[in-house]
Formats: sequence, structure tokens, C-alpha cells
Amino acid sequence: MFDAAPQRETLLEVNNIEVIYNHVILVLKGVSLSVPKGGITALLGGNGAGKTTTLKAISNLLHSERGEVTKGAISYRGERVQELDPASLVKKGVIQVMEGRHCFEHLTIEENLLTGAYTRGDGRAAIARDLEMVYSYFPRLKERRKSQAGYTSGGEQQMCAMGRALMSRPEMILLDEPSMGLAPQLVEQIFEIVKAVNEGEGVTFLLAEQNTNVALRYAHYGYILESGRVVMDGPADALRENPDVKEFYLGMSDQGRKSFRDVRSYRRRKRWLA
Amino acid sequence: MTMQEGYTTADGRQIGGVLMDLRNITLRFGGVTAIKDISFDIREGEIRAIIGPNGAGKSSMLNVISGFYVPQEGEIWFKGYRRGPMKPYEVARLGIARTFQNIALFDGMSVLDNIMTGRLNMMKAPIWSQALWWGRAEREEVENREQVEKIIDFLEIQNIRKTPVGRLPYGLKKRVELARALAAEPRILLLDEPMAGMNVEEKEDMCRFILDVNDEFGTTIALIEHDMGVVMDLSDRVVVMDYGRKIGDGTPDEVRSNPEVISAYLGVAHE
Amino acid sequence: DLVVPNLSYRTGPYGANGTQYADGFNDYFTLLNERDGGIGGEKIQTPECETAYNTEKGVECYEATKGSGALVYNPLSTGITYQLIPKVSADKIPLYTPGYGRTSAKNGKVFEWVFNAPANYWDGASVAIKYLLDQNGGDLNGKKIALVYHNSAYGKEPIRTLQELSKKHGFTLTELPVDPPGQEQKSQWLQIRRDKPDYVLMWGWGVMNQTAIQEAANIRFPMENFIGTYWSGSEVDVKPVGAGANGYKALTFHGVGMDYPIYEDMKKHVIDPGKASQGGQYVGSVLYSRGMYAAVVIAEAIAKAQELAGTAQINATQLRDGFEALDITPERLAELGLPDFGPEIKMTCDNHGGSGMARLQQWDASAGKWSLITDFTEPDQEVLDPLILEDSEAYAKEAGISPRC
Amino acid sequence: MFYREAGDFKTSYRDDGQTFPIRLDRWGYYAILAVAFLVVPFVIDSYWANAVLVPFLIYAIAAIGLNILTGYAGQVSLGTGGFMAVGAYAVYKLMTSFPGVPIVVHIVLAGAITAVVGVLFGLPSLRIKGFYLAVATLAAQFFLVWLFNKVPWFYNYSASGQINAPERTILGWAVTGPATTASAKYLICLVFAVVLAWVARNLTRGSVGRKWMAIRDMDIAAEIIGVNPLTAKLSAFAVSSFFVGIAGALLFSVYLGAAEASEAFGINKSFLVLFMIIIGGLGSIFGSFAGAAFLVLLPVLLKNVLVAQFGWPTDLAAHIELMIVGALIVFFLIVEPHGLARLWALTKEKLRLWPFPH
Amino acid sequence: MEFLYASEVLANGLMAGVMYSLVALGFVLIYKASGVFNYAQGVMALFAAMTLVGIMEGRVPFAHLINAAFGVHVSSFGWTVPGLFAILLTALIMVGLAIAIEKLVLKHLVGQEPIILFMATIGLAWFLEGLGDVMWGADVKVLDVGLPQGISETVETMTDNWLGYGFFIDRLDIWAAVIAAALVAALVGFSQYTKQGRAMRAVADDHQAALSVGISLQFIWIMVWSIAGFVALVAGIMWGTKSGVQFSLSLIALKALPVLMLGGFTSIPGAIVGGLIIGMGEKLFEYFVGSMVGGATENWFAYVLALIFLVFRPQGLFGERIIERV
Ligand SMILES: Nc1ncnc2c1ncn2[C@@H]1O[C@H](COP(=O)(O)OP(=O)(O)OP(=O)(O)O)[C@@H](O)[C@H]1O
Ligand SMILES: Nc1ncnc2c1ncn2[C@@H]1O[C@H](COP(=O)(O)OP(=O)(O)OP(=O)(O)O)[C@@H](O)[C@H]1O
Ligand SMILES: [Mg+2]
Ligand SMILES: [Mg+2]
Repeated sequence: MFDAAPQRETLLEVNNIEVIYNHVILVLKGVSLSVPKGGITALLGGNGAGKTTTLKAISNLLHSERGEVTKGAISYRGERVQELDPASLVKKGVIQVMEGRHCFEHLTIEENLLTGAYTRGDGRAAIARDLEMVYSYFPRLKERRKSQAGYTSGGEQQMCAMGRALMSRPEMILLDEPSMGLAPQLVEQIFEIVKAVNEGEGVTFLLAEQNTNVALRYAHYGYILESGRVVMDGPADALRENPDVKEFYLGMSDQGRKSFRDVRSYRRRKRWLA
Repeated sequence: MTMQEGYTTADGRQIGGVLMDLRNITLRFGGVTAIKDISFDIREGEIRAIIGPNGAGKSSMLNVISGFYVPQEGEIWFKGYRRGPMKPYEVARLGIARTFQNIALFDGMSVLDNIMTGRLNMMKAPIWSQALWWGRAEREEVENREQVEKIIDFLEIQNIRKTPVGRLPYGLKKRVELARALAAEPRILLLDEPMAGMNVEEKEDMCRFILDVNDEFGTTIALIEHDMGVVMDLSDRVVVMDYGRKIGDGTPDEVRSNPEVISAYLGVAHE
Repeated sequence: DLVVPNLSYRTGPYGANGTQYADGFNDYFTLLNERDGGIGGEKIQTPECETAYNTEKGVECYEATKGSGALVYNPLSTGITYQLIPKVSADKIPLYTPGYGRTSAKNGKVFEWVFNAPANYWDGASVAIKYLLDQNGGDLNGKKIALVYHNSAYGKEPIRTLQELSKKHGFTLTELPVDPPGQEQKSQWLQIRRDKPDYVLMWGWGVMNQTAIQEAANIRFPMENFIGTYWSGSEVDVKPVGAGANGYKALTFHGVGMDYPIYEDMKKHVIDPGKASQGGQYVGSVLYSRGMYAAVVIAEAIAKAQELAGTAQINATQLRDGFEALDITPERLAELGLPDFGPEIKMTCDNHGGSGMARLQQWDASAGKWSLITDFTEPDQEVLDPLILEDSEAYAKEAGISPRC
Repeated sequence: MFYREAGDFKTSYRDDGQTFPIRLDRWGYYAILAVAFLVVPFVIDSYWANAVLVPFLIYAIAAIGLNILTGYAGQVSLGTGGFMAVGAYAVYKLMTSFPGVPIVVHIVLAGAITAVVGVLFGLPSLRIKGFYLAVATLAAQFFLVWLFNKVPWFYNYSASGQINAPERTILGWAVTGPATTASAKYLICLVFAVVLAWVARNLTRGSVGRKWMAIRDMDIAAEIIGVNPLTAKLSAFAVSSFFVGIAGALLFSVYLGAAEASEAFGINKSFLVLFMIIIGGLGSIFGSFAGAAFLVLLPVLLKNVLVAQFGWPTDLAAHIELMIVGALIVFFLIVEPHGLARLWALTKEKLRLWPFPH
Repeated sequence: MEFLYASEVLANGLMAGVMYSLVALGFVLIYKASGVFNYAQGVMALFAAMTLVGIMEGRVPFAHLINAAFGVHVSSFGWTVPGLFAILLTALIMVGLAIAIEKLVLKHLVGQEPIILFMATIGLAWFLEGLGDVMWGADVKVLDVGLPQGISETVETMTDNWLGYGFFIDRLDIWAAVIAAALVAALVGFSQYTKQGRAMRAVADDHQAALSVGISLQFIWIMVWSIAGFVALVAGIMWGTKSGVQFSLSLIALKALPVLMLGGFTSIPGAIVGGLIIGMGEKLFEYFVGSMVGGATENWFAYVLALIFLVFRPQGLFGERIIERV
């Protein structure tokens, strides 16, 4: 795997942003990151670290949650995108797959996929071609194309959400917790698809993940977020070797993986937070 | 397996007789058969895992146990009696508590109130007594509050007692849900993916809680989980489902080496 | 100054009707102020308060205005009237409800503070039946009459009277309630189309009126046989129906149109100087005339009270005496510029309802105006008096009032 | 700033369950009660009583009732007007049939009768949810009003179908009928409002309240963890209707004195009370009072300003008043969708943090 | 004879039902696209009809306000505008209204709970009601765009020849039926088979997700509210022709609610079928039972009928299945 190479063009730049919900709850306290074109960048961190919030700040979905970016700047290809509405951002090629899938329950799988092509104006034929492309990545969806999304299983919904994003022919996908609640085999499968799409279609990914293990295996570069701050970042390989990451995010001790039965104390302190 | 007496686990815990026995359960939704003729049992004091690919019917199985789905065929035996058709709330009163896959906390209430709802079945003050906040109602409230505080201490969520759950991060919500289930002092605790969306550290905490509940209160636990590490480390026996069928049942080691399980679920042999 | 609050409604479901009435009411007092400098030298104020035909707002308006020395109330709503009856009795302020309100308030022995001359609902019902008797040579035996009514306190008022009258005259009465507002009356009119009653009476208000007239036209019910009460006979009710409404009849207790000398003064002192309420767009309409007529009666009662009290600055109690001594003769009406506009109104301590005389008017669609077709007719007091006695005594018992006079 | 919770430590679980955990709040509350009981009755005139305070208190009771059903138990109802009519007609029948019994007993009984009717119409809620239920409760609204309009027994066979409240006294003071003084009207409503608000507060902080809220937030989950939806929903309907019935009884007997089902208890009433709780804040007792105050006071205020101050024609003023109230409703919802109560809570939260936000 | 009369009642019930459906359609559209129960639909119908009359008669908007403020007496421009052109203008105004509603109200309430949005539409209803009156005055207005009214003689003679009893069918109702059928066909086609229709349904399911795939809520809402405004105009024309344009027109919304409930809030065909069932049911009930219990049963019966249906099908006849999972 390659290094997060500075020679690569930077697609997205997040510069020291602060996010406040409901005018009172400060969630991001100065987060900066940059996403190189054509790479897979992982955003790691515990619950409530602010991963989702970061992604939503980028895709401008914060407004409907009564949140706002109060400081800092977000630029996409060097252009400030904070003031754009989500739709224009999708047109520019940035699309988000939301945490918890958010499929349109009452639409069929195929209709769900077609909504992904909403912003496109390149004709039915092109859309039909891409539909086939999505079905080739996710054969399971093809089987269930006529069923209402609300009745499909979690894995199918995750595929549907990703397929839907692909239908917009994006340059960059913000992927929020793709592995949540998926069977191990499917997790691998989804990440394989991410990789395939990344390599085959040249789509850039910024993914937020709890499953550090898998994420670091597929990502090129990673950022670790804790309570609204970036506490560590580096190339994926380097992170994987970092002893803190090993202990807290990969569950490995010096003796290799330790059993969940053997964990004794609940509270451990992170060295960098001390 | 028909043995009525228990067995002893590798680490020396004593497992009792059959507490719940599911026999030939079949569940259909319109044309879809979510569960096909599945039988398995859960023993007293055991940690029983249910695994399988997405859409295999695991959550549906829990829903059948909780009485939310009524299977078209099959019988459920609990504590040696056959359970007739029951409403979910009646099932809860038998001592079966659970958590949900997509967190089902009561968003409009505080953490404390959420956990108190777990004890609703132990609070029986008549409505007029509650209206006047006098006599039994007040006494009960304080007594149950004490119990709930114990659980709050146990799960280390003292500092968020009064926070509305809607504002909590995911991991804490899961913990609160567990607290609510524990508050009911259940015989069997059903956990539907309690560790989804957590990082290793949080999973470790959650595992600790589950083991402690099992140890301290002797609560029987049925657990759905996708993290094989967790399943293999925690559970005494594992049921594997695929497309509504049972494809494996046994100790973690047995299951892990079952070729059908590997091809349907694990993908690669796990470590 | 003398204060006569105008509890009007120019909004809400009945705003279209209420606004014309309120204009007439205001304009007459403006005329008196402009032309005569008020009554007995005292200017009249008519502070307006919007009730939207809503009882609670009515109460609010009453409370808001009564402190300013209000002399009399005229809320143009049966519901509000019922609300105010106990209140005015406690506060000792007269309530004047011509042609609406509580019919049995005619009995001044029980309802000391309420006046409803010249005619009430039951008078109307009786006059309508009398007219039909006339049309049929005095015999309604075996005839079928249908009553289409607003399903509310107001609409239910005439039922008992009509039932009594049907016993007396041998016609059959079919009651057809219409739920307010009353835009859907298909069932009622299909039934009328099938039963083919000889006559249809209507107790409606607001949109119900025009819908009924439209439906009657639709089923080609002969308009001459369709008679509305006072409140179902204004321009707003017939105009939307167009030519189909031609020949429709309605009760009234006053004249219509602009052919009265008073309008010359009105034009000169009120309309032309731009002092008319809402610019005077409804002058001469039925409801405008009625509002004006109510103002005339109140003004006359004030004058009478001033005469009795020997002061121009009268209070509410003195106005009650004025009402109870009121006698508006035909001569006096002519003097006011309203010859033959209304019946003679003579009220006493026990009679707060006057003679109860009413007349009929008919709509001429091509000319676009109402014309009077009968003279003032006396109702059948023989039937009405016992009913009024019964109802007012029941009230007296319930409210613990011992009759006076 | 004085507004601090620091230093306010609880030493028992009982204290912790208090209604006003912050001492300053508690004092404020006692002060308001003292003024309401000891000062207002002596200065009140009939305008303030009849146009402002009495309707405010009565609507507050109705709003608390509806808030229990909608705000706490999550069952949207548009039948409030109908249930108020039940209370009104019940108290009328009781007052006229048993003149010897104290009026307070009648009013409470009227509430109880309404509770029974409420439970009856609450039965469909077991299957019907959300807006479907809201519309279904309209069936109650229209049916009840029709019934009271149609069956003469309810209005003692009076000619027009109007009902009139006869005079009744408490300790020699008239509380209904024309002779009632402004302060008597105000006091009886105040006593009911305060007692009922306290009862509502007790119910909602105890186990019944938790059942209701559980059903509201997620009914399926609630059932699975052991809440019987039948009893939870029906008890909400019963308690709510009890409150609403009392409000209806007071509205008729104390406030209006005369009423007619379709006019006084029409569909508009149902909407009005619903507005109150939404503007005030769903699931909040304080919000019920705030919402009632807002919707009773605002129109009166606007009317006074537009007509009395600016001298506008009444109809224009009425139309513009409608526009302003409508616009304000939208404005408030945009500023704080969870109502005045939340607005108040947020303000307090900010005060607590002041002057160091975050 | 009784039977024939009952069939006549039934036929008229069906026709009345169509008139209810016209109003219900507007509700369905907005509910489908935004999960908003638009209480203001009835007032929108009133507002549209008032505007139409105002334009046709060349009234000066806000005349009353201008007169009060400046002490002048303006009321009319002195011209009249032909019906069709006026309808077009009114439709444009309704689009303007939709844009204003989106900009001032909906935009700020994205993602709120349904009851909050519902409440906002009530505020809107009040505002619009006041605005309509201030703009055009509260008098009863006669609306005549040339739709025929009164008994259809063709039907009457036809049935008389066949059955010996001439049926009464209002010509206006026949027109309403034709227009409603056309509207429904167009709307169903739109929502099921077009990209915008699909987007509209997506928005209804999940605002956030719709935003995330690049659907502009703003555009969808303006579009839907415009269509609903147009439907309101149609309803306003039909009802206004029938009983004049005035305040009570806004109350027809109450007749549409049971229709919605029965048909399902999200189904366009449901609005029609619901309307037919309600219209037919209430008229027949009034005929068979109403006379025994004193009449005026129509208002509540419609709701009770809908309620009974709901007990068996909680999402209405054609509503989308309520997905209940944990
Ligand atoms: N709408 C909201 N209003 C108020 N606070 C919020 C809101 N959404 C999120 N938060 C808070 O912001 C913090 C960060 O949340 P965020 O969802 O970004 O975390 P995350 O890193 O994605 O966590 P997870 O892994 O659990 O998804 C949390 O403490 C959460 O409680
Ligand atoms: N209420 C329902 N109506 C229709 N189909 C349903 C319903 N509930 C579940 N199903 C179907 O039953 C099957 C099993 O679903 P279930 O939720 O039990 O899967 P699962 O094993 O829990 O999967 P996951 O790991 O993704 O949670 C799926 O195909 C699902 O679509
Ligand atoms: Mg997240
Ligand atoms: Mg599951």
C-alpha cells in the first residue's frame, strides 16, 4: 500500500473547524484533515468522538440537525464549499452515505438506487448502464430490486445505500460506519467493494469507522478523533504499528490478541489525554 | 441434546438445566420465510450466542422469544412449561428482558427515567396514590430508585443520570439500554448486537458488563453478535443461522470449525 | 356622551352578513350625531368590538365595553345573547335583540333586561304559516311543509311553534337539520325532491342560505313556495344563485330598499362627507336596513329615557325604563323619515317583544332587489303566548327569578 | 448571576424527585402562588377575570389534560372540544338534577364521567396511530356534539337547546350564575388549576407517567419491555379526559354561564387546545400554562393595540390579528419547535452557564 | 320506487364524494412529499378562489387596508378579466405562494417532527385566512367561470325512460367527476413514473437521506406546494361555484379529512376511492338511519365510517403499510 503521499493532489481540505449543536453543545473543537485524491482516508475514534459530525459538516447536512460550523473552513478542490447546499455539493461530486443507512423505506431497492441519480442530467441510457454497474458490484441487490427497502436486512440496506451513492457518479464518497451491524463476511465484502470502486472508478473515500482493524487494512491514511479533536494521524501502516492504537483500537496486547474474557478493569486512561 | 442436568464449562462455571426450549419454530412474513423449523435450547446460567449472516433471521428469533412475532409453527417451552400465545408485555413479566438492534430507548426521557421503565412491572401503586404522591407510590418510587442506582453504579453511568438519552453518544445509549434491561432483574437477558458500532475499547467494557451480569446475578444470556472475537470469547454455546435455517449449534470451537458455517458466515476460518 | 357598544362581527363564517348589519347600526348613530348633534344634545359613541360570532369573544367584548358606561347591547348572535342574559341581569344593562336571541325574553316579567321587539323567531314562524293559510284560503289541512334549519340553538327555535301550529292547522311538518356551515345539503334536498312538500321553510344563516337556495333551484323547487326567515332573506343569500333565486320569499320586520326620505339625510350628512361605515357600500341592503332599524329603536328608547329621567345623561337603568315606555307610532316613524318602515312598537313592563308583526318580501332576480309583498301581519298569539309563558317560567324557576310587574 | 444549582445538594432520593430541583425556582414558584392566592383576588375586576384570567386558567386545565394524552402519551387527539362538551353537559345535568349536592362534587363527577367517555373513544388508539388517530378522534368530536344537540334530555328539553348554569354557592359565595363576583370565579378556577396541575405533575413523574412516555417514544419497544399498551393508553385517555371534562364543566358553569354544544365546543376548541400545548411545549406542565397564556392573551392584547391604540377598523384589525397570530405561531416553531417550555429551559441552561458558555 | 330513490341517493353520494376528493387530493400530495399534514389546504382553496374572483372582477387588492390607511375609497380597477386567463394568473400566484411558504416556513423546519410541521401549517392557515380577507375583503363573492349548474336533464330523461324515475344529478358534479378523474390520472402518473415523482416520495420517507443524495428539498417542496396550490384552485373553483366564495369554503377541509383517513394519507387513488365511499356512505346512512335519529348525521358519520375502516386497516385502504420493526 502506498503512503499518503503529499505529492498527490488534495481533494478536500478541512481546516480547524468547530461545530456547535443547538447553539450550546460544542462538539468539534478544531478538526483539520486533508483528503488526497484517489485515496481512502479513514476517520477513526470512539463513540461520540465527532466522526459523523465531521462528515456532516463536510456534506453540509448539519443544518437540518440544528448544528452549525462556527469556525474554520472546508474546501473542496481549493474552493470553499461551506455555503453550498447539499444538492450542489452532490453535483460537484461529493456524496455521503449516512450512518444507519437511511434507505427510503417505502421505495423499492431499484427506486432507491435511481434516486441516487437524481442530480444527473446525462440521460436514461447512462443511468441504466450505471444501474447495471451497481448490480454487478452488489448482485444481492439485483435479486431484491423489487422489494421495499424497509423490509430488507441490514446488510442489504447498507449495500443499497452505497449503491445509491455510486449512482450519482461521485468523485468522492463520505462513508459513515459502513460496517456497523454487518456480518464479518459482509464487512470484508463491503470493504472489498470500496477498494474495487476506489481502484476501478477512481472514487476517493473518506470513511468513518469504528472497526479500526478492517478500516486500517483498507485505508491509506488515518485520522484518530477523540472528543472532537484529532489526536493522531498518519499513514495506515504506521498507525497499525502504533502501540496506543494497538492497545485501544485493535485490542492487541504485546502477546497478540487478548481475549475479551480477560479484560479486567473498565477504566483505562489514554496516554495522550492524560 | 436431552440432558436435563447441567454441565461445567472450561473455566469452571456451573451451567444448569434447560431454561428455555424452542422447538421447530417457523416464521413467515407473507412470502418470506424468516425462520424455517429451528429448534434450540438455552440453559440456566449460560451465555448463548446466535450468529449468522445479515437477514438470517436472528433478530426475528429474538422477536419470537419476546412475543412480538408470533411464529406460524413451533412451540416455546419456558421453565418446563409450554408457553401459550402471549403478548410481549406478558412475556416481559415472565422475566425476559432484552435490548434492541437499533437502540430502542425512549428519547424523550432522561437516562434515569429510561432505566426506571425497566422496573415498571415491580411498581404497582394504584393511580390515585400516584396522583397524590402519597403512601405507596412515594415509597415504591424511592425503593425502586435505590435498585436502579445500584445498576447505574454498576454500569458506571452516574454522571449522565439526568441527561435526556437523545443527546447521548451511541455507546452510552447501548449501555443505558443494558441498564434498562437489567433493571427488570430478568431470568433471561436477550441482547441484540450489543456491541455493534463500538470500538474495541468499548467492546471490552461491554463484555465485562455482560460477564459480570452473568456471574453476579446468574442471569442467562442470549446474545446476537457479529464480532467473532466477542462471540468466541464469551459464549458457552453458539447457534448459527443462515437464511432462516439452523446450520450449526455447539461450542465455539465446534462451530468455528464447521465448514458450512465457514462458507456461509465466517468467510475465512477465524484465526 | 352616550355609549352604545356595537358588538359586531365582520370576520368568520358569518362575517359577510354581520358586516352589513353593523354598518347600518353605525351609520344611523353617525347620522344623529352629524345632523342633530346626538340625542338630546348628547353625542352617541358606538365603539365597535369584533366577536366573530364567537361566544367567548362576545364575552370578552362585553366585559371590555361595559366599563365605559355602556347603555345597551345588540350582539346579533343568539349564542352570545344566551351568554349575556345572565350577565346583563347582574350588571343591569339592557340587551336589545330584535328578531333573534331568546324568544321567551318577550316576557318582561322574567327577563327584566332583555328586549326583542318588534318580532321574534316564533312570531316569524307564525306569520309565515299565516301567509300560507292566506294563500290556501285559510286551510292547510293535509299540506306538507318542510323546515330546513341550521342545526343549532338558533335553527331549533321555531320547531316547537311549528309543531304546535301543525297540530292546529293540520299540516304535516318535516324537519330537516343542516349542520353548520351547511355547504353540503344534497341529502336534504333529495329528500325534498322526493317528498315534494308543498312548502319549504328555512331557518338558515350564512353560507347555508345560499346553498339551500341553490339546491332548491337545482331540483327546480318552485321558489314561490320557499320561504326563509328574517335571517335567510338578504342579498348575500340570493345573489350568488343568480336567476335561479327569482321568486324566493323571506320574512322581514321592516322595509327594504332606498325609497325612504331618511336616505336623503343619510347621503347628505353621512355618505357624501365620507363618514359612512366602510364607505357606505351596503346602504339600503336588507341587513343594513335591519342594523339601522335596531339603531332607530335604541335611539328612540334613549330619547324616551331622557324624557322620563329629565336628563340627557342617562344611565342603563334609565334606558330600561325608556324601553319599557317606548311607543314608536307610525307617525313617529314617518317623522324619522321611515314611513311604514316597521310596525308600531309598543313595549311595557311585561311585554318586551312588541306586537310581533312581520311581513314578507320577495326576490326579483332580474331587478336585483327585494320587494315587499304583504303588509305587517299579526302572529297567532293564541298559540305563542302559552309557549312563551312556559319557556320563560321554566327559566325563572331554574335561575331563581321571581317575576316582577 | 444568582441562578445557580451549585450548592443545591440532594441528600435523599426523595429530594431528588422534587418538582423544582433548584431552590431559586422553588421560591419563585411559591411567590407566584402567594400572589395568585393572596393578592390577585383582591384587585381583580370583572374584565380581567372574564376576559383574561378565568379563560386562561380553564384552558390551562384543558391543556394539561391534552398534554397528558398527546405530550406524555403521544396520542394526538382532536376530540378535546367534544370531551369538554361532555364535562359541560354532565355538570349541567348533575347541577339541575341534584341541586343539593355541592358544586365542587358535581364538577369532579363531571370529570369522572368524561373520563369514562374518553376511555370509550380511546379504544381505537390501540390499533390506530399518529395522524390517523388524530383524525379518528374527530369522530368523537363530531359525534358528541351532534348527540348533545340532538337528544333533548341533555339540555332539559329547552326550546333552543341552550343550557344555562343556575346559581350555586360554596360557603355562601356564588360561584356560578349571574351573581358570581369576579374574584369568586377566579378563585374556584385557580384552585382547580393548581390542584390539577399538581396531580398531573405527580402522575407524570411516577410510574404511570413513565409508561405513558415509553409508549409515546417507542410503543413497540415499550410493549416488549413490559408496558401493557392497553392500560397505558387507556389510562392516558381516562386521566386526560378527566382534566378536559373538568375544564369543560368550568368553562360552561363558571365562565360562560350558558352554552350550546356546537358553538361552544366545536372543532375550533379542539384545535385551540392543541395549539396551546404545541406552542407551550409537548410533555410539559409548565408549557400547558404558557401555551394557554399565549393564546388567550395574545389576541386580547393585539385587539387592544390595533383597535384601541391605532384606531383601526375592527374587521381589518381582526384579519390582521389573524395574520399576526398565524405568523407568530410559525415564528415560534422555527425558533424553538419544542415550545415555550423548552425555550424557557434553554434560557435557564444558558443562564446557568453564563457568563462562560461552553 | 324506494329502491330507485336509494340508488339516486347513492349516485348523488358518489358525486358529493368526488367533490370531497378534490380537496383531499391536495392533502395527499403534500403529505406524500413532505410528511406534512397540511391543515392549510382548505384555506388555500379559499385563498385561490378569492384571488380568482378578485382578478376576474378587477378588484384592487388590499383595498380595505389602503382605504383605512390613506382615507381614500378605492375598490375596483374597473376592468374584468376573462375566466381562463384569470385562472392562469391565479395559478401563478399559487406558485408564488408555494415559493414564499418554502422560503419562510418549511425551510426552517426541515427534519422536525410531523406534529410540529402540522402546527406550522395551522399558523399558515391563520395567516392566509387573514391575508385573503385583507386582500380581497370578507364579502360573499360570486364565482362564475362558466361551469354549468343545476339538474342534468339528459340524465333525468334517460333514467326516466329506463326506470320510470328521473334521477337528479347536478351538472356541476358531473364536471367535478371528470376533472377529478383527469387530475388523479395525471398525478398518479407523475408520482410513480417520473424522476421528480420518485424524488418526492424519497423526500417523504427521509429528509436527511434525500438531502444526502442531492435532492433539493427546496425544489421538491416548491413543486409539490405549487401542485397542491393548483389542486386547491380547482377545488376552490368547484366549491366556490357551488356555494359562493367566502370564509366557509375553508371548512370543506373538514369534509376531506375522513376521506383521507379512509383512503390513506399517502395514496392518490385512495383520495378518490375514499371520497366515493364516504360520499356514498354518509348519504345512504342519512337516508336510512338519519331520519330515525333526527338527521344531520353526515358530519360525524363520515368520521365514524372512516374509523371503522381504520380499525381493520390502520393505514387506510390504500395507505402504505406501516413498517413496524424493532
Ligand atoms: N443533533 C445533535 N444535537 C446535539 N448533540 C449532538 C447531535 N448529534 C450529535 N451530537 C453529539 O455530538 C457528539 C459527537 O457525535 P457524532 O455523532 O459526531 O459522533 P461519532 O464519532 O460519529 O460517534 P459514533 O461512532 O457513535 O457514531 C456526541 O457527543 C453527540 O452526543
Ligand atoms: N416485520 C417484517 N416484515 C417483513 N419481513 C420481515 C420483517 N421482519 C423481518 N423480516 C425479514 O426477515 C428476514 C430476517 O430478518 P432479521 O431482522 O431477523 O435478520 P437478522 O438476522 O437479524 O439480520 P441482521 O444481522 O442484519 O440484523 C429478513 O429478510 C427481513 O427482511
Ligand atoms: Mg457516527
Ligand atoms: Mg438483526
